[in-house]
Amino acid sequence: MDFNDTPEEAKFRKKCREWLEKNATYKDESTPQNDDFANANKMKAAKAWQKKKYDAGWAMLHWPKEYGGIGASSMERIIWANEEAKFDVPKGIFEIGLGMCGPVMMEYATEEQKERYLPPMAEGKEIWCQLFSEPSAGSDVAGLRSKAVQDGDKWIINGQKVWTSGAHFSDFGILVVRHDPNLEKHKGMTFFFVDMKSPGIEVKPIKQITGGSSFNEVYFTDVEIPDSQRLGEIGDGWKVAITTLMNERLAVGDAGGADVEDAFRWAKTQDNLGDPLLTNKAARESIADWYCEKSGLKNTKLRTMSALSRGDTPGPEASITKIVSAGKLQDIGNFGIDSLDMAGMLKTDNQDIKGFQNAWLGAPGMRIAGGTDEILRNIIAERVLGLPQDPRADKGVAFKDIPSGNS
Amino acid sequence: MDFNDTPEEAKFRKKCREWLEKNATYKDESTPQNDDFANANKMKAAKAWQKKKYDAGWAMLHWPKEYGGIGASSMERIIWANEEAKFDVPKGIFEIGLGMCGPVMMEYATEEQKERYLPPMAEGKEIWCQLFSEPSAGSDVAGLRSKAVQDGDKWIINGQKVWTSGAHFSDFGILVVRHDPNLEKHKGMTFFFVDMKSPGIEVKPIKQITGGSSFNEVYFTDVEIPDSQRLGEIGDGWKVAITTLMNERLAVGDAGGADVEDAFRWAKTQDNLGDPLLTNKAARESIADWYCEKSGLKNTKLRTMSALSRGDTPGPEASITKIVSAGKLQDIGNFGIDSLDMAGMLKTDNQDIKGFQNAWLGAPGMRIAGGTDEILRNIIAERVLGLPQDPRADKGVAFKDIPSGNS
Amino acid sequence: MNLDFSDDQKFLQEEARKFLEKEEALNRNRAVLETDNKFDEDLWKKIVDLGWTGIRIPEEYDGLGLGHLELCVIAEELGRFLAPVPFSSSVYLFTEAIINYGTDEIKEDILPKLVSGEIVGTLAVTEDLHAPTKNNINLSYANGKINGKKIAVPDAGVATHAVVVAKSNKGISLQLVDLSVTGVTTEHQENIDESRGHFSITFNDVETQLLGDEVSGWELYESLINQAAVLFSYEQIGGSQASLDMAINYAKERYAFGRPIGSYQAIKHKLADMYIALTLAKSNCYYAAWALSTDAADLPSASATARVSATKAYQLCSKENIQTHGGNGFTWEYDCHMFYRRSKLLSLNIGSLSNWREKLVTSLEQSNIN
Amino acid sequence: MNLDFSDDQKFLQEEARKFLEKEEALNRNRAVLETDNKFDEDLWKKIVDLGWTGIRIPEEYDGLGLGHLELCVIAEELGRFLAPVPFSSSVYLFTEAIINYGTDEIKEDILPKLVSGEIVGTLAVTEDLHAPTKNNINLSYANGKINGKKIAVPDAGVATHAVVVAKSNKGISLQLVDLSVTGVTTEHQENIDESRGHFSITFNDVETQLLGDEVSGWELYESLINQAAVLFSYEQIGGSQASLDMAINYAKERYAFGRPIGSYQAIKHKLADMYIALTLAKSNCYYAAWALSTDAADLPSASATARVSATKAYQLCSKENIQTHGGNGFTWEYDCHMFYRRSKLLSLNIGSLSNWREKLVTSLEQSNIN
Repeated sequence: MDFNDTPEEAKFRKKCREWLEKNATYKDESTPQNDDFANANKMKAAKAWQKKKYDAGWAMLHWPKEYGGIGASSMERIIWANEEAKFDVPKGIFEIGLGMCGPVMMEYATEEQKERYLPPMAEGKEIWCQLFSEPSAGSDVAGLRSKAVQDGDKWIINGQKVWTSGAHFSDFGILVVRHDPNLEKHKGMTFFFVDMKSPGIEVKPIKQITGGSSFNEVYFTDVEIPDSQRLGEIGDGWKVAITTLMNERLAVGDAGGADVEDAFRWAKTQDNLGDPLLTNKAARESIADWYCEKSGLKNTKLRTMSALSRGDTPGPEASITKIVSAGKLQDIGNFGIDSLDMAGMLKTDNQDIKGFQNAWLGAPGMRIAGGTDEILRNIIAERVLGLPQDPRADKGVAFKDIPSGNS
Repeated sequence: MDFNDTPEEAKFRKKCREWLEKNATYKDESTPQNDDFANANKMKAAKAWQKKKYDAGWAMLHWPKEYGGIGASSMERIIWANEEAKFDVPKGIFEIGLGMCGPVMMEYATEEQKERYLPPMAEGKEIWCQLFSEPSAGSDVAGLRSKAVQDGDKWIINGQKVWTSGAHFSDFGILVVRHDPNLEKHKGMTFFFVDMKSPGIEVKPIKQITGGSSFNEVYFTDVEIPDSQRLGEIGDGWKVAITTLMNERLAVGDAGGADVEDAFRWAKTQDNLGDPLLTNKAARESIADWYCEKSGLKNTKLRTMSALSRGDTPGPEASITKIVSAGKLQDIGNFGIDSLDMAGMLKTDNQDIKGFQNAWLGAPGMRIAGGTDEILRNIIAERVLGLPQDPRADKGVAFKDIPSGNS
Repeated sequence: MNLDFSDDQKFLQEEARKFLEKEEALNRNRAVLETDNKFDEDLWKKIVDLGWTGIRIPEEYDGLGLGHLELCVIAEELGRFLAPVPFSSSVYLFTEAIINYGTDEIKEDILPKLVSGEIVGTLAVTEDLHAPTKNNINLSYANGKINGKKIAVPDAGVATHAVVVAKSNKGISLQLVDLSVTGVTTEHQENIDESRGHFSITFNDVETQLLGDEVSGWELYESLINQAAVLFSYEQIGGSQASLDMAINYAKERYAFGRPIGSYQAIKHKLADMYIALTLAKSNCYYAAWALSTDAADLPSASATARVSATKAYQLCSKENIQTHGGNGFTWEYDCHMFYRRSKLLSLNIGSLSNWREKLVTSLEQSNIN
Repeated sequence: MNLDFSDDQKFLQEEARKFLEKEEALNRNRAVLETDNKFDEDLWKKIVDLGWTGIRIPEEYDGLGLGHLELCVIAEELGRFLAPVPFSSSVYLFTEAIINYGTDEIKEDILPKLVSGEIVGTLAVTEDLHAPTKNNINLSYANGKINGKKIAVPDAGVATHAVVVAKSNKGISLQLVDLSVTGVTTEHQENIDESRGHFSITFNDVETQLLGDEVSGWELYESLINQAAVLFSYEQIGGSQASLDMAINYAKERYAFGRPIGSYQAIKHKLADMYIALTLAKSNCYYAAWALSTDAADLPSASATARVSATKAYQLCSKENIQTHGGNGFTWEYDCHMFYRRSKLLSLNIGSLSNWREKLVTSLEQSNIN
């Protein structure tokens, strides 16, 4: 066991850090990190930063050179990500494109399409989104009903997608739709990529509990997609989609927001009934438990990285991150707000209080987005522990005959 | 709202109390109540007390006069039970007979049988047990496999029952067995009562975690039961059994054992790291929450009694009692043991410590016996909240074709 | 033995429910939340017209002269429908303070106007970002006047009067203030549940009337809060029940993988747990209502028990209702979040869960439960 | 970056597992639990023969001269199989105390005999029914002799030596005692997990050898416990893993209502929660193992983190394993209860969960986590 890089890793890390130090500034760790939900300049800054990375070869390290990468190893990607995370740089806007759409294009697009689409994606010039979920297909993504009808060398799409992050500023999207409801549920879907500026696409933001709108509804009315933009065979839509979803569920990480350090710092200064909150044993026990959870997640990540560093495929441990961190986020938010007693409802300029209130308002969404607590527990039970599947009422019949209530 | 008896109720309560004061002594509430798991004199004392009650007309208040009761109302039963609970009298041994077997006999036995069996049951002269569960039929009682084969005017029983309280000292038992595995699961069962001294019945105690043995395995090898001891029609076994089970699940009450008062008293005197445990905010929060649970259960019972007092059928609230109290019992046991730190493993003469250790050892059983936490939550969800049933893999096929693994 | 409401009280509750349903109180709550109104004036007027503000006010002061139990059933319904009105501030707190501690003169002046709606009251205690205690009240009372600032005062935007906790050189006292006089400045403070506005109030040499005496104000305040906790708890169980009902309905109607999500044990058992928490809380509320209505000796522990369990139930039910709704649950469009917000508001308005747990154990110590 | 054991360490762990499996350690544990033996002598001898008692003992004292990491993998396997041997007392606590605090002379005398099995050690600290602290140690040390009584000493029935926490007029000290000398009385004390006997030891003018100095004994004790906590945590995750594995197997094989109980979400999600708790604990143990093996500055917080999460994981896994087994789970016949008992024993042996939470937060305060 050691936490040192191999000589090669150390060399690579040094290279990353040198470039970053030249081109960005370190984060100020002493102030709580609050994700700003709506920020107009964010996009511009993010695109500029992505371009800068791309020009210097840092944008998509593991991609082949011809699409803008340098063919780096998994470990090198992690080292880069670790180092970049220490700097105050805009992130997040390209995650879906680069993390989910890129890999699908890499696997299923033609050579010309890859040359056309991948470099601008890596460069941050073109932004991509993912169009899977539907109003009646949330946890059960394969329950989707948006229709694709073939018409010569093109397809006509009608239906509605939902929970699409970044749809309003995306240039392209990957899309899975049902081409035949008479086939079995998982066999009647086909996968495409689509120009988000196509006629017939309408994007409406979804307002969340937090007041922000990080997601959209996307309506398709007679939208035309050339057959050349089909990814995979007709009827292979679910096979293509599931790879993407696996990428998503692995990528879904820490819930972010107020954490145990924030609770700890706050408890040191906030008084409760005349005593510092940190002298309250109930508060201390909560802080101890949150610290153990946070630490457990961090060390689980380190074990995963160790596996990667050895060239092994990491285990399924990553699936626990969101369950644990989203629950913790909700509890810490609650803890912070309650420590203010009657004044806990008030919005103030205090960054800590903002952090707790954002945590409390945002955590319910974190417990749902990218797989609900319940779906993730099912995944752990079935895929990791090998327990039998739930009985399925949606197999072996035509999609149109599966019970769906009124929804 | 008031907590006063109606004049009639008050009169009846006075009558109960006067008789009890003459014939028994009050409990000493200042010492923790520990259930002794094995006590040789308990049976003798219990029979004597039951006989005394029977002779005075208190044994089975609500039964018709001809079987030893006085035809009392539900409210009068409750008043009697409340008053009796204040006295130090032996209880528990007749509960299954009087609570489950009696009602079944009352409904399904012939007039002669009732005259023969009910009075000795009420008098405590003959003890009854219940033979439903089997090794492969626990939560799923209807999955039972013990066989009954008709042979002229008698039946031959083979198989094994389990979790039978008091089988070793019982005179009779009620029994449900499968007479035809080719019928559907719930249609192939028939119900009997059986003389526990019949040849071919063997009783083996089951040792529990606690070291005690309140349950038995009961083996049936070619046991003969006259057809006249059948209760209900052939094939009606489940219908008869389910009434009994409902009685059980309503009767399953508080887990008993160490409770919040014990934790509170203990926390007042026990020191932790130099401070009284009761000054520890974490301990205080636990005590507050346990108090709210205990109080909530008590007041729920009072609401149920209010409904009875009005002559209404009580709601399903009773189903929550065991879930809440068993979990609380386990937590309180843990709390008490942990407060002793390294010495918490030691058995001592201290009644409080015994209480905590018994709670910790006994609670796992309480979370299972009479319906697991999981089964009870299902019952609440389906019968109280009206949610749809789980998908059933055991309906619409012959019993013998239902998947059962190796069990 | 009758731990239940009377038929008359149940009828009143039924009528209240029908009224709030017909008035679409839930939609009104959304409207208040989404606009700059800090309450629903129209609904409030109708509530006044129904006489609810005078339930506990004696008939000699134009009230209905009913008891706390009638107030409990109304509170439960207001909680169920998230009615965006200053009922808790004006009725549970302000009105009760006047009834309990006002001189005859004050009662004659104030109570009839509370019935008619001319006066709306609130209670102002918090001064900074901490739980108020005997020791952190600094707003000063001297020569019949108060000076200082209160924050996080619910409903002060609509209130005409307030009971203010103040400190003089003799001790803590409760002061009755007319908020329309010169020297009073009320300012809106943004909060997490804008369906019930919160405000700061600054007092600059403002004349007041003393409630009770200048010494035992803190004890009067505590006693007032102990009573009000029962009513707040009823609002909380009303909200919990509504959240549970929403979750049950959704779980029956929403399908995933070919069957209703309510047929999955993950959802079933979640809802069973919500039901359990709610049942415990409700039963504790019934007992506390009895204790309140009879001024029982164990009111402090009974009200704290109701308060702690109702707060826990509402927090659980409102957050797991969101979870049951999946993606829809955390949209602004669905109503789930309105219950989540209100659960927090009600749990803080008279002090946090952890401080009520503390009150409960303190009352157990005083009464020596075993 | 390598937060994992080396291939050699993994091989050692694999061998340990095979050995304990072949020796049917679990059945041996049952045998000890059901008889008056307080440990399994035969298994202990075999363990000594394998050299495990000398893992951390330098080669100059006949040991294997390996590190703490090798001890961690052995601990995990001993925990998995509930081996009824005094390994934790003798190796994690006593041996480490000698290695860390013994003079060369003491080391020369004691260490080779720990390797050969001639000496078995334990640690005696508790004196009454409270967590031991600097202030409640009363066993006296004066003129090279100790007088007093220790209770709840694990494995003292088989131990030949003990490290005893004593108090002189100078302060707290650690004393090395030969338990075979006159003046030592060892008495069995019944406990909840008789597979690991607990004893009281009375010392009547017993000669001792000082470990360290007469002043800083408590700090030496704390430091010893901080190290041992990592090893205890490994035993705890071994037991957690075994409990989870039992539950998974049972859930796959046991049918109810026509399908395996493991296909019901109530069981699935219970097992997922056990897996989550175990994974967090295991990862914290890995980090703590690294901190222990490198004597890192954050060992106190790292070991407390491992200890708290391993204790929580084992408590959860052992109790929910019983629940998963339904009626069978609370029979004596099934093994579930042996893990439940051991989870409690291990969680108390070096101090309760709540006191380790307290240690963790104290260490965070000292290191100032943000």
